[in-house]
Amino acid sequence: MGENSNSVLVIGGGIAGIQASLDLAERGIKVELVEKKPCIGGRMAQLDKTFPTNDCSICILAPKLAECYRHPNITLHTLAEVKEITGKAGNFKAKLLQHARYIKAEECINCGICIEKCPMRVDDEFDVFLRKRRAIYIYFLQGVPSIMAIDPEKCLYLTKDACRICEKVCEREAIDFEQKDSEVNLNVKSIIVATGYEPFDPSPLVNLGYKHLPNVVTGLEFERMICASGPLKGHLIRSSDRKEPKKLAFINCVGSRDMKYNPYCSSVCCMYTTKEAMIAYEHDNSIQSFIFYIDLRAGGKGFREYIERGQKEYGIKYIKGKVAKIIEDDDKNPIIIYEDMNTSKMKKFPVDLVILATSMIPNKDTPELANILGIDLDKNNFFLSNAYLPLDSSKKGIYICGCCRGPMDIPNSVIDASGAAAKAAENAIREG
Amino acid sequence: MEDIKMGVFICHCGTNIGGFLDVPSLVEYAKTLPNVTFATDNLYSCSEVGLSLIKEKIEEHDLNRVIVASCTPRTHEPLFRSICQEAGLNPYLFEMVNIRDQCSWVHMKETEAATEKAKILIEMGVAKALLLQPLEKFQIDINPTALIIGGGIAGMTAALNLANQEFKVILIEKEPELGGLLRYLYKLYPTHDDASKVLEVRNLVENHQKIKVITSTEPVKIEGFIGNYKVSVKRRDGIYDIDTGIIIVATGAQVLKPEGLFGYNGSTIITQLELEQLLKENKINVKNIVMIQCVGARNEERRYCSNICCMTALKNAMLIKELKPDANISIIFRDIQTQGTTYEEYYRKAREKGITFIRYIPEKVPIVKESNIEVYNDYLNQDISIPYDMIVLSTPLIANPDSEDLAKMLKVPLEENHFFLEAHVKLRPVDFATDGIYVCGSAHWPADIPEAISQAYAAASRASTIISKDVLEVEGAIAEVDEDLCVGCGICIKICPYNAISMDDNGIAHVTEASCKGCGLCGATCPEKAITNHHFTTKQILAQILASGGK
Amino acid sequence: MLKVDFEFRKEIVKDDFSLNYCYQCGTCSSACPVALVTEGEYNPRKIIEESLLGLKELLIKDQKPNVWLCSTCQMCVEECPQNVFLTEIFDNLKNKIVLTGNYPEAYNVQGNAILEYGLAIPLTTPIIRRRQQLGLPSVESANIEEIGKLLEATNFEKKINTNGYSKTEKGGM
Amino acid sequence: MSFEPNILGFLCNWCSYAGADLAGVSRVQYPPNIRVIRVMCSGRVDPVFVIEALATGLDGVIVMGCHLGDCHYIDGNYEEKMKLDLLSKALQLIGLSGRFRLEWVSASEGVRFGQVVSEFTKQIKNEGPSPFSGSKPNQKLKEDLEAIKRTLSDNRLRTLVGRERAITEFGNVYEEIIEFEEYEKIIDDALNSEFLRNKILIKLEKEPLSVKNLSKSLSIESSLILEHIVSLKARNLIDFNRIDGITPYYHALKEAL
Repeated sequence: MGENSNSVLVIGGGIAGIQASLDLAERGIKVELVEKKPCIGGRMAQLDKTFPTNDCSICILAPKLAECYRHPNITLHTLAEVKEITGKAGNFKAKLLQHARYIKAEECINCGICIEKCPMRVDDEFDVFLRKRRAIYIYFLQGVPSIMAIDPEKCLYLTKDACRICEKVCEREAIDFEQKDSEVNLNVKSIIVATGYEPFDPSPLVNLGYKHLPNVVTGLEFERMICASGPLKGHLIRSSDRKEPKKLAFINCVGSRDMKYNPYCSSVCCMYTTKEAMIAYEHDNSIQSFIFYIDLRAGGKGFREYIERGQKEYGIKYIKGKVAKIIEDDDKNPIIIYEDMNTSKMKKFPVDLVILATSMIPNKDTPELANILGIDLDKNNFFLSNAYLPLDSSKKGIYICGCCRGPMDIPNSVIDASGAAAKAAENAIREG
Repeated sequence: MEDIKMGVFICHCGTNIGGFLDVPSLVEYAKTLPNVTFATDNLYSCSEVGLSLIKEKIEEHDLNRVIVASCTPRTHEPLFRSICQEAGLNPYLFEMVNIRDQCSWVHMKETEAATEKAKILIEMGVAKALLLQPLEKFQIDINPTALIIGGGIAGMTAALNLANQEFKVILIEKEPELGGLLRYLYKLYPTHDDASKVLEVRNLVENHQKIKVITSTEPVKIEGFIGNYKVSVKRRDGIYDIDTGIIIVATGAQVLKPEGLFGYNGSTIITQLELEQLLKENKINVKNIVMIQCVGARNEERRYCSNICCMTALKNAMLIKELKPDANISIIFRDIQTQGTTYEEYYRKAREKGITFIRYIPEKVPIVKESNIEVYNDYLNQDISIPYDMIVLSTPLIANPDSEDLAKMLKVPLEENHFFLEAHVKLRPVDFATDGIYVCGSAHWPADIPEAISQAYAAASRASTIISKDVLEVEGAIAEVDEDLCVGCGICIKICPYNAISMDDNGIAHVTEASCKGCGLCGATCPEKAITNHHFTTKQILAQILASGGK
Repeated sequence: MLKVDFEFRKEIVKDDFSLNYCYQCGTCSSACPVALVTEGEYNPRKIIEESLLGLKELLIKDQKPNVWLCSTCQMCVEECPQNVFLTEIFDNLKNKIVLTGNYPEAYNVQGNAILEYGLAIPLTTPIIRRRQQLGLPSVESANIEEIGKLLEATNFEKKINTNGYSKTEKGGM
Repeated sequence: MSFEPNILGFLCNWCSYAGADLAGVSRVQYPPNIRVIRVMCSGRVDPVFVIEALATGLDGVIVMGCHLGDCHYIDGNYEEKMKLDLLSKALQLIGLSGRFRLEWVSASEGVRFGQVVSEFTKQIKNEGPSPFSGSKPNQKLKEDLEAIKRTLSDNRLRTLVGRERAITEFGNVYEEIIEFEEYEKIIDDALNSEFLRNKILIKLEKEPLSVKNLSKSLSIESSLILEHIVSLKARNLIDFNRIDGITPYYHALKEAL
């Protein structure tokens, strides 16, 4: 690598990082796209559909993944992390840690024979632990690059010096246990940070029963449950008795707008619970959904109309009020205790499945990355941005976009990403 | 007709195909098909060895059609096409047959039937390949100029970014000066900076060498296509033409004047925008102030939420509190829209300042009496009465009335509330389906200053992907109108999602190559069957159909 | 029709500022055990909303909902996402009510017990016997004199009704 | 031997073909009766393609595209739906609608792709072999199918269906929006009359016939036949052939197929 006359480092291969990279690449600027996971795609790849159009998420994302992979101006660094940044705007030096994939990328054809034979079963992170994958795996079926990776923490050979079955069965001899973690050094003019978010773990809110009550799940878990390529193959059943739930309750603001957890609003939950309720109804018209909310936030284009449609066409009931307590009956049906504000009476409301709309929180390693980049965080640990220069970080030449600077939906992440690309291009040209 | 020599390469894909299909028999079968002069199998067609074999055989046998039967064209067609090109063959003379994802992998237990199916798939490929034609990618010259319509904060931000990227920018504004709605604001949320401070960007724009600002000017006619638009603008002294590569629409929106609503009178019952003026002039001298949200929004006539009025009300309420700490301010609202980190914190701060929030429901809207407002309080299920000296109505941003004309000129759509409709709500939020035209700010949807700024940068980025190129290469597999058959009914023009078809002076439809994406919609719909969709021609598809029946 | 009274709200806020933060999400009522058993007749959220609007008549005169039903279990405070100290606010409201004299009779009984024994619940013979049966240590009686001084300093005796609560009648069993 | 139908599928590149790929990667197993033609958008599938496929003796045809709203080309699949709804109606007239289906399959629905193909294969097995395959194709039905093909090739219906969305959603040149139901009725009427005209035309291409002959062989009232004869003559598609006694005979002006 070494010589980069005019390039930009993009950190994070979710939709924001992808959009920023594609814009820059089309603009004629070389891009070094760094992604921690084995494939690009990010959170959007985990979603079943997207509001307010109910577009199938992977359907609209996949062409972008392929474009990113093929673009001559984009170099993908998957399974890589930024470890050190020195220099200043116009002349940054980046040191990446390239984790070994243990796969010869040019040989692997994603045929999956190795997966079949691998004896190690591991919780699948992409499917939010709802199913097992193997120690050799493709991060997700439509993932890009569409090649395997070996999980060094789980692989029998790499941990216990046994097995090597994958090596024997691979017809392409694509397994390479000799690969080592390595260092990649890059010179770049500007940096775009697009590291996204992670979902809040609602376990501390014990009264809501997450992890204690089997039929209380999170929004992201529900996305995977209902997704046709997810662990249930799109057949919505609940884990306690494998029955099809007919009555769903969605609890908004779980961990959000809450001074004890995350004081901010996560921006997307009112909309995505509506979407999830709609998809559930589309799967099974006998499903009825109830959405508990504090304020129904639907300010985006077509959002209000979307909620109206949810009410009229999908029979979704919106109930004003936050839920503090969920218990269950003998059949493990969750019972929601809430105040019906129309009558001020307390209700015990049994449902079949509860979906918690958990907050978006900054990635765990955001503070570390902020340190490496030398940029500031806000009080919630998102990257700090300025109201009237929303894409600028606290350091010249480094731009932030998407959910790493605060919760936002996909269109806003895309807008941010393109915007950050414009800023990075401006910087690259002016400092060049 | 040219002498067709076809080469067929059948991939084992290791055992992925070879393990389930009888590949040698497929090769033998291929050899029996018309014009196949060469057929072979390949362990891995996509490997270096496989690819050089294809190249070698093209040269050796002088092949002018190539078929690879292997995996999916969605991932591998570009690779094989580029190999054909390297061997001197037009890449459109390549055809791919998917016998893995479509055959071996999905019929793993039926080797015989699957092999028979693979034969038919190959035969269909051959049938199509016989009719393939070389196509050329079109090259369009790009005028590296950006025209921005609208000189508010969005238009100015986009102009400045593009100019700083060293593109030539022309910024036209209907009003005599730049600044848009920002000119009428007092302080901005969430920082309470003076609007005039943010407006300082005006100087940078006006003095930038690369930016030409033309005020008191409106477009009257727009022609052309990506890279080559011609925009006629009207000024006081006549009509001028502007040549530009791209167009950014940043025409903003208007604040609804609530005539006839809640006793609006412009003195004691005013709008938030009018309140900004009073604040600017420090003319607030009343104690009880009530703000009503969603005035003229979220109703039958205007179903949408205007997104920015809650924050505006919170801001103005807090500013009043700063000036007059003993003022009693109530905000009658439906849902407080303060998404995200900063805005939610801002809402909490407003509560901290002692502002009273009262929720109402649309079935029972507040009633304005002489000195008090009566409203049904949803939280207590009771009517309550709030005294007032002044009422401030939060009205939505509404689309500019001239959006419709502009949309017609640009041939881009508006949504039901007359805001501009982007190409794709999720992934192309600032693009139009028509290439080379972009939108940002409140022309697209009510946006506050930070949002308008982000969008402006985004539009600038999208625009720069075009005007940074000298020439734009466009796909060869596009539509073409047979002028002899076209009767000028105009149906194709209406249904083309990309406005790629237009009527020429003779009443004949004409495809703008630069805009066509090759979806084929026009060809399947044309009543006269006057449109050829290259690479997916009717003849080619009929040949595939015929071959698919098997023998 | 109920009138919003900004001045009364300010009075309540002066006692406890956290009232301002409430955004009426209903978490408190959802968490409240008393709300559940009284089927919403007692409703902490409504008391807060009435406080925010300064609805003195409902809060002080009608006492709807009845603030005295709060069991001070603190579940609402525990769950409140905006850190509103509901029970503090309720205590302050109770104090305001007491000044009007319009409070439940039971508090007179308790108040007088405190005056007399320094305990809200006097040590009756059955309690003492039960403690002995369970092997619990005996309870030391409070220092009446010191308590008396405190109560005097806070004007306690004037705030509650002591008429008809003779010291000899009730105590000393 | 059991009947193994030949089924043709048109798949759009972006959703359904991707869904089929996913079925492959996931090793979803389905019957090998389907052969696929990839098109960029389901909107490329001219209804005539489906008819041609049935006419060649294929037992079933399925068109798959992105779910409504998901189209890679904005709304190509809406336009396609209009066209294929008309096709379904047309096929219903001759009892062949069971051999055709339109489905929306997304890129994440690999399993569903397999299910749809399996179901459709089963459906076609129930339908039995194509009336146009084998040694004795059904000639009468073939004529009817030819009439359907001409009906959907002719510009009258293509024009109507091509304008359907424009007129029902955005208004006609006078900016009046015609209700969808009303427009559908216009299309239905056009379909029925064009189908009958084409049937008459095909008969007359073979031999000169009188109104009475036509009425008998098509089992349709002679007054209706006469109406169409007049209009076909006005359009210069047929002419007097001879007068037999007092009965006029007509023949087609174009060559028979």
